[in-house]
Amino acid sequence: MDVRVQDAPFDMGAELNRFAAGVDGAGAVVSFTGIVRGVASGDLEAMEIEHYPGMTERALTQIVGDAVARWDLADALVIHRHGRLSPAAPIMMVATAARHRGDAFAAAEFLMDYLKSRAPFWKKEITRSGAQWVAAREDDENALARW
Amino acid sequence: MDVRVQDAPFDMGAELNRFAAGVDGAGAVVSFTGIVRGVASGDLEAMEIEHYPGMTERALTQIVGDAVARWDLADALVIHRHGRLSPAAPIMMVATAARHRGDAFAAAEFLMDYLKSRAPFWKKEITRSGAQWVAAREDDENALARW
Amino acid sequence: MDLRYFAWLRERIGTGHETIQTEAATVLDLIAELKTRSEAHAFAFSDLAAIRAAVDQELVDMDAPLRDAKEVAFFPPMTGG
Amino acid sequence: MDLRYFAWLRERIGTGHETIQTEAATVLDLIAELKTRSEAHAFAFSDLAAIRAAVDQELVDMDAPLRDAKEVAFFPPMTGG
Repeated sequence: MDVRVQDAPFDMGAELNRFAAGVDGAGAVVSFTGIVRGVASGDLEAMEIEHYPGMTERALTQIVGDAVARWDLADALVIHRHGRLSPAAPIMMVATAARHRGDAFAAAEFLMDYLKSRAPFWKKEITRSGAQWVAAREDDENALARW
Repeated sequence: MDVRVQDAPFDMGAELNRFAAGVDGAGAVVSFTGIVRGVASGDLEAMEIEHYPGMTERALTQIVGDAVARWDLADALVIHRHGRLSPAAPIMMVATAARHRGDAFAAAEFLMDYLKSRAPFWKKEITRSGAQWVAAREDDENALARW
Repeated sequence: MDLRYFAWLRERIGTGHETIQTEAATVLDLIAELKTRSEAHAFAFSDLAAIRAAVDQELVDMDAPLRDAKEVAFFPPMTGG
Repeated sequence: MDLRYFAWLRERIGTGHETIQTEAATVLDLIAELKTRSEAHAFAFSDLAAIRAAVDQELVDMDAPLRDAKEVAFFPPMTGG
């Protein structure tokens, strides 16, 4: 199990390979990567991600622990960046490994749902015309109800 | 959309990076990788994967087309190997990209469920004590009912 | 008509490909006819529940008509992924 | 007690950190007290539905007791991932 909160960029492909290489015996590996996408106005210059040092690591470790307790996982990984990110940069990724794909998929979705609404990160979109905090989506809060 | 059926090994991390680089505007990328795992007896020497050339590509293209029609996807990728594979080698991967993670996750699971039960691949486990065709899991057939 | 066999069906029959002349109207009719070709065929087709069929590379039910089918394939349930 | 503010709460209040003496019994009591500190505080805490709180780095409800809390944080709903 690995939780990393970092300012530095990461290479999602290299991370996926490293993760998969470490889970001998697990036939199913699922990854999710969140990427800085454009805004409707089309002029996104950067995404700034603020977080709550200390609580962030604590919350993510708790969420990963919950996933491990609930599904039969060989391993799980969470990486989340903070600071200033460029368009098309990976923001974060989760990866799960399990013997069967059902567990790997469910745990990855669970990790994402809880990470979205329970880990203390806040995104701010910087465009040429100004800066704006991203609003939480009601869908994201509602997604927790299924677990 | 890309469907590749190949004898050659592939680098899942490199494929994920290439896929993600091509889906500008999609914030969510999901991947599933199936890996040759050990057998209970612990002496797996190789996995041989037979397929039905022609029908394989046709079936996978149909499945990807169904996913694209059903979810709001920016792109989808399927790679599946055949021939003789070593333990811990990636067998196949699917990747999906979408604006929202719900679509990316659902489409990836759909692709996997249909690929498992509707694409003409057959696995044979080669151990020191002999060779055995992998039996289809009833769970895999049942998984289709949810779509 | 071209016949294709895969996985343990191929191994039991001893070949992955054969060409036959047939008037069989459905997949089931064809199987009944194939079972008379050899003991290997009869053995390979002994448990229909474990067999799937494709007509011209489309998965079909066992009672599917053959009409002008060019290629019929038999194989066990798929195990890819 | 250490107070931490994040995202637009931090911007509205004008600082991410302040230390106060308080006898507030619950998070809600603490907010009521903070709103009297300055116009910026009053503005930042004007819409409680848009605010989340953590006590000693655990997310809590607004009526949570503060007891011996060392650190209380306020922030908008999270938007990571």
